[in-house]
Amino acid sequence: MRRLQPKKLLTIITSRAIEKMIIEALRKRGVGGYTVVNASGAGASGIQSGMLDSDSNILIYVILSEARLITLLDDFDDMMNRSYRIKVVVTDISILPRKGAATSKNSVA
Amino acid sequence: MRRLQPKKLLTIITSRAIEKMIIEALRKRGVGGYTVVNASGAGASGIQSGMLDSDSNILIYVILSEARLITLLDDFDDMMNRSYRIKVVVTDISILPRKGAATSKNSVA
Amino acid sequence: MRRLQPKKLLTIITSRAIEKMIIEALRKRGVGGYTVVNASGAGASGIQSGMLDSDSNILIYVILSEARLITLLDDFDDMMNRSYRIKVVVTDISILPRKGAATSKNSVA
Amino acid sequence: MDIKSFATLLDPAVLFFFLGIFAASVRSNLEIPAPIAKFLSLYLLMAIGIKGGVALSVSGLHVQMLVGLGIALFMAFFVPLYTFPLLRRKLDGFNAAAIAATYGSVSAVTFIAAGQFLDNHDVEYGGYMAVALVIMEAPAVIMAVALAAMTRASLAKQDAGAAASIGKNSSTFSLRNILHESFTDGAILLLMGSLLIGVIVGKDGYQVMKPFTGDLFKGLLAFFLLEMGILVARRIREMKGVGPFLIAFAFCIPVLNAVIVITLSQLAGLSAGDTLMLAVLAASASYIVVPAVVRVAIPEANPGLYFGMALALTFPFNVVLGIPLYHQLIQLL
Amino acid sequence: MDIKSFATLLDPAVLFFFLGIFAASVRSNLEIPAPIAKFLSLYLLMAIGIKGGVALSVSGLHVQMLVGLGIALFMAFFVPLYTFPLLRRKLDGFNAAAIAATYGSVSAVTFIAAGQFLDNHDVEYGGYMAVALVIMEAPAVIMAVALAAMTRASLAKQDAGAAASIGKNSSTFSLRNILHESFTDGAILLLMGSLLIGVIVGKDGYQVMKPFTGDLFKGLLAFFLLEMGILVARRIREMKGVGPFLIAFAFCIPVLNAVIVITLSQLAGLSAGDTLMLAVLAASASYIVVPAVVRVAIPEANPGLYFGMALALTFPFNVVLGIPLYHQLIQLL
Amino acid sequence: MDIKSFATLLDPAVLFFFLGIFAASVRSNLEIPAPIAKFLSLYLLMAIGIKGGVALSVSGLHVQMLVGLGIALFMAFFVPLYTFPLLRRKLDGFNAAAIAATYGSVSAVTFIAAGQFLDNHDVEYGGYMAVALVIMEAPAVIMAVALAAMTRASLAKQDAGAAASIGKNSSTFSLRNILHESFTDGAILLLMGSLLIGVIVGKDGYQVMKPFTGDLFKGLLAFFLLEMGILVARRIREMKGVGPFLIAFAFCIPVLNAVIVITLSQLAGLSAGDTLMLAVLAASASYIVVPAVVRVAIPEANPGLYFGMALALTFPFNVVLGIPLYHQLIQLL
Ligand SMILES: Nc1ncnc2c1ncn2[C@@H]1O[C@H](COP(=O)(O)O)[C@@H](O)[C@H]1O
Ligand SMILES: Nc1ncnc2c1ncn2[C@@H]1O[C@H](COP(=O)(O)O)[C@@H](O)[C@H]1O
Ligand SMILES: Nc1ncnc2c1ncn2[C@@H]1O[C@H](COP(=O)(O)O)[C@@H](O)[C@H]1O
Ligand code: NA
Ligand code: NA
Ligand code: NA
Repeated sequence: MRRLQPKKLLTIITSRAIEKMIIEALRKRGVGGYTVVNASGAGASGIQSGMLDSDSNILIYVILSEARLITLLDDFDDMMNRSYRIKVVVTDISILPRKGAATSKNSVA
Repeated sequence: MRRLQPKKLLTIITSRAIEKMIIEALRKRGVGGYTVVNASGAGASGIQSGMLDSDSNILIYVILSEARLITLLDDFDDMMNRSYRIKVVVTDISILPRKGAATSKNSVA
Repeated sequence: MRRLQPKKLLTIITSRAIEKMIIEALRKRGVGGYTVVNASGAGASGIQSGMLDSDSNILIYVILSEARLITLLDDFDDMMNRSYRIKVVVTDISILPRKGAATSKNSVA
Repeated sequence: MDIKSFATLLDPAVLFFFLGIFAASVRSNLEIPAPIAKFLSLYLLMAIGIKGGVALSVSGLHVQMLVGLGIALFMAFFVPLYTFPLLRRKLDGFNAAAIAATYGSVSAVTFIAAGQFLDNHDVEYGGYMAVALVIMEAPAVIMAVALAAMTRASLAKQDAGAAASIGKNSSTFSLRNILHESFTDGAILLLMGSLLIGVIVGKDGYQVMKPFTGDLFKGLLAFFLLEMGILVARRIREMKGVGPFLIAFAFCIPVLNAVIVITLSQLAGLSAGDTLMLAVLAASASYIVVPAVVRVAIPEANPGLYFGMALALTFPFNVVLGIPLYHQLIQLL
Repeated sequence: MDIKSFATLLDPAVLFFFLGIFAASVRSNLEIPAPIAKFLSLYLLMAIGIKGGVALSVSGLHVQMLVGLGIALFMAFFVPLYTFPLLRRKLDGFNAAAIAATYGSVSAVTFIAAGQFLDNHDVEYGGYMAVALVIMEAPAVIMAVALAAMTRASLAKQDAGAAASIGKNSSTFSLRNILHESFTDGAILLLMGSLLIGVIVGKDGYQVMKPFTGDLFKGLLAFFLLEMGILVARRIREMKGVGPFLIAFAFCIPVLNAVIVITLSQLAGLSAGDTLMLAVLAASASYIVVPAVVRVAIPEANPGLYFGMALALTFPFNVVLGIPLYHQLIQLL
Repeated sequence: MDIKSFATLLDPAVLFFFLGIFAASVRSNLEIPAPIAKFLSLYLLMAIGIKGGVALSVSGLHVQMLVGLGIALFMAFFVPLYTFPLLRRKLDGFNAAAIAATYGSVSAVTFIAAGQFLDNHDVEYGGYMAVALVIMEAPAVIMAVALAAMTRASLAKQDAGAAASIGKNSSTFSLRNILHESFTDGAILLLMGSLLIGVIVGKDGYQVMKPFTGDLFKGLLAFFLLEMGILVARRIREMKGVGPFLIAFAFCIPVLNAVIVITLSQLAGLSAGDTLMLAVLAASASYIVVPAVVRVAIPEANPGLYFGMALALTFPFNVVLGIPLYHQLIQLL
């Protein structure tokens, strides 16, 4: 069996209105792969019911290498400094690499 | 760059009918921030297609400190003892702290 | 309080068209519990807007033991060898075990 | 049984129900998006509520109505009362209480199917039937929760060690809580609200709503029944732990309930239309409102049982066979 | 104030708005699925756009129209200009700018409620009102963003250390960006596009769309207002940081804006219907388009304030009290 | 080409398609919620299915119908057969097979656009066209899967090492599997089912469905085409790996297919309406059903190619230029 590869999962929780901005930030760093899920929620700025476009949250998931993560964190740090309301979460994960991709020593088996 | 802060991610998977109860439990412990996603699924109690209100699942995500997590786990433990069908998942995560928030020694860079 | 139990979270990101195949693969290995979330996204094969059935992504979450995970990874490895476009992500998690379930030594408290 | 009764099965909406069953049987990936299915179920409630309210505003109050509602209320209390001990022979108290609640309560979609059946047969029924639908929802739940609390208490006596947490539980779900959960349930509230709005706006005010709540009714119902067919067939395939006893229960109790209602209604001199609607209400089992409330109020019960039986067995039975059967029975009496 | 004005509250759509408020007040779980709510808001924009466009294609251009649009444009610039300094007395520049943008801009649903009110009273209004709705959206946002940029610049002077990142920010959101965000906002674009399509297809081409955009209008509006009622009541409960000053602002500024418009319109000799529509536009505050744009353009402002006030206070005020009140005022003058 | 043919572009539904293209071109955030888009595509299938079925129940079976269906079936087999070797010159066997399947199969929305075009021109076409739509779906997929299996086998010969896993693969996707996937695909099943239901209920039974499936058709189609416009424009922007050869393919093959059908149909003496519908079916490429099946059956192929070409190039080409062009050709012959 192919070995698992250690990666990072970047999860951004934010308002739907900010989505375009985040995707743009990813693109600028050459990240073209991401997954988006609609969400509702609550936080410091009140309830986000998800009913209106001005009132909806999203979760953006990006699987990436640690090196790429670091450059992206700079961008999100900058956005947060400029008061954008985003939650930036990083999780350690492993992935099953694509056929032909280099394998790491880290394995589940 | 701001340093990453270690946190816990509490994920609750349950039926839509139980949502109000969970949010109430969070509120009682002073947790006002959470994110909710609609889901379908299957488990011991059969398929949850998501089509009817009686037949839908949700995922509730809460980012919190370990200290707060422990008190909440007590509540969910109690709910599970009373036979509520909830899945309670804890994941180690790091977050990019808000402007001015205390930083930890743990850093990705 | 009940102690937390270490488990694995298997997350599959793929196209809606592949969902049936994945669920079938889970069933064959005796896994009857899973949670599915609708998603959109982008990747090597372009934008998946979520608007058409041919154009939608899903996230499938499975909480399982490491032993079961290993057998499943074999199946997904095989699918990836046969060129199926799936992202297979593994995360270390802990869960609050059900009433009466065996507890591990690993505890959050 | 004459053939005309079953001609109802050629109603386009019912045909789409069969299409849904067929689709899920051949494991098709046909599926209505979940938010649409939920919207359709709200739409149907709004439509029958407002239609019932307008009918009430025209008919006003009358004695037949009180009699009809009396029978409805009686059944809502009586059904859980007689089914609980029956179910206790095979099941623990929690599952018995949950199933009793499900069958004591009602299914709005079955009610709608009966209404369409009567429309197809040009038989009229009172607008107050929507009121019967509302008042039959809660009593069964309340009784079942009381029965479950008794079960919890008797278990606590047996097992003093668990008493603490159980005491906490029963205190958490007081009667007040249950009443609140039942009456503020979205489906009930929308139905009651639409009924009231129908009464307020009356026949004239209704005209502007009619293209939506009236003209589209059959088409949207067809879509909803398509999805219901899919759900039913999928559930049947996955049914676990529902043995012969519960299967027999799911098919016989509806008929028994209908027979009781038909007998009472005929004695009380209700019209054929009203009798059928009441019989169908009593025969139907709740798979939307009650299961959602019971998940919170009787968490010990297995939704696979009470939800599965109501949705996968009793609902299609009533829609396909029950309604024409009860109609025949009324004709015979 | 005579009673007939308030009879509008018996419009079924408005009654469903009250039902929504009631449902959320008793903490019911009643909820329209989110994608349906979003679809309904797109539907309403499409419907009023196409209807307005068809009306325009019939009426053609005329002088009254230019006068009316002139008043609309004036208010869109004037409202943020006079409310900003008012708000600055209690709030920082960012929140003041954001709230000024919200109140300078408009709410399509409030506009629709006014249109229904006039329909109920058999008062006509010009198709060009949909154009007024479009042109009042952007100016307030542009001004508010300029005001926020000034605030940013003056903060930067105070705190030279932060200058770098702030410089970056203001450069990121140039006027060009804001104009782009405002005019390409989905709601605006759909409204403008539908308006144009209405003009192109005209009265005849509209016939095929009418069963959808015309006949269903009231029913779908009722559903949407049901959800709006739920959102309003929930927000009121959760309102944080909105003190007496802002509450007074949320109720008084609409009336003030309406009074200004009514005065100007009467001087200009506009019809009663056009005057009411313009007054309601000026009185309304945006809770869909502007908050979405402001989140990007003035991230420092708290959505809890500008969104909360527009949605939970000013919107229900206008729908329930404001519209009949402004109508009375017009009658008196 | 006369102007009247292109007047179809002033159909409100087509105008909303352009609006969608415009919105995505200026990077607007306009978007129909995904579950609504999926519902609309189910609605359209249900509506054309039931309409076609009712038409069939009136017209009954006749010879022209068999001829028309014969041509449809021939094209469904012939198109993948002649396009595959063409595509192989530039592409590997998997992508060639997938694209051949896409173009051999059909697009229901293009079919609907052609129906609207004929309605606008008061030209009639047979109800059996919905049957043609159904029977043209599967053959191309089956052939393509066979071609892909051959490619897999020949690769396995070259690379004996990979034989094991490849053997497993081809065994997993037997013809039986593909047939099952194709015929149980939700879209096909809903279309076939609705067709059958239309035949069963006939003209009278249809009346109750008409306000939904008939009267709303244009309005809901407009909404769906708005979203399609957005999808098309976004895809065009993101198109990767589609070079001049494939672009030429996406525009020329539809015309060629249409010309073949028109020639055959004229020889067979089919009516102008039937001829256009068949030509459009042959010219259209599937972007909903086939891509979903091909993802499972030919995973080696890149959806960016087969899905992108069908959606972003061939679909808008047919809707905007193709349909009026084919209509002109028919008139000329
Ligand atoms: N790096 C990534 N991080 C998160 N999700 C991804 C990533 N790459 C691809 N995806 C998801 O996987 C789907 C298929 O990817 P692909 O096969 O690369 O086109 C995309 O539509 C995304 O939803
Ligand atoms: N502690 C938390 N855990 C999970 N999600 C959160 C948390 N706090 C905020 N959120 C999400 O982030 C969104 C914006 O939060 P805020 O900026 O605090 O209003 C909320 O609507 C939630 O969806
Ligand atoms: N092993 C699992 N992994 C992920 N989700 C699960 C698992 N088991 C159950 N679930 C989710 O939890 C819900 C309730 O499960 P249950 O109480 O076992 O019926 C299911 O409908 C799934 O959404
Ligand atoms: Na019952
Ligand atoms: Na305003
Ligand atoms: Na074709």
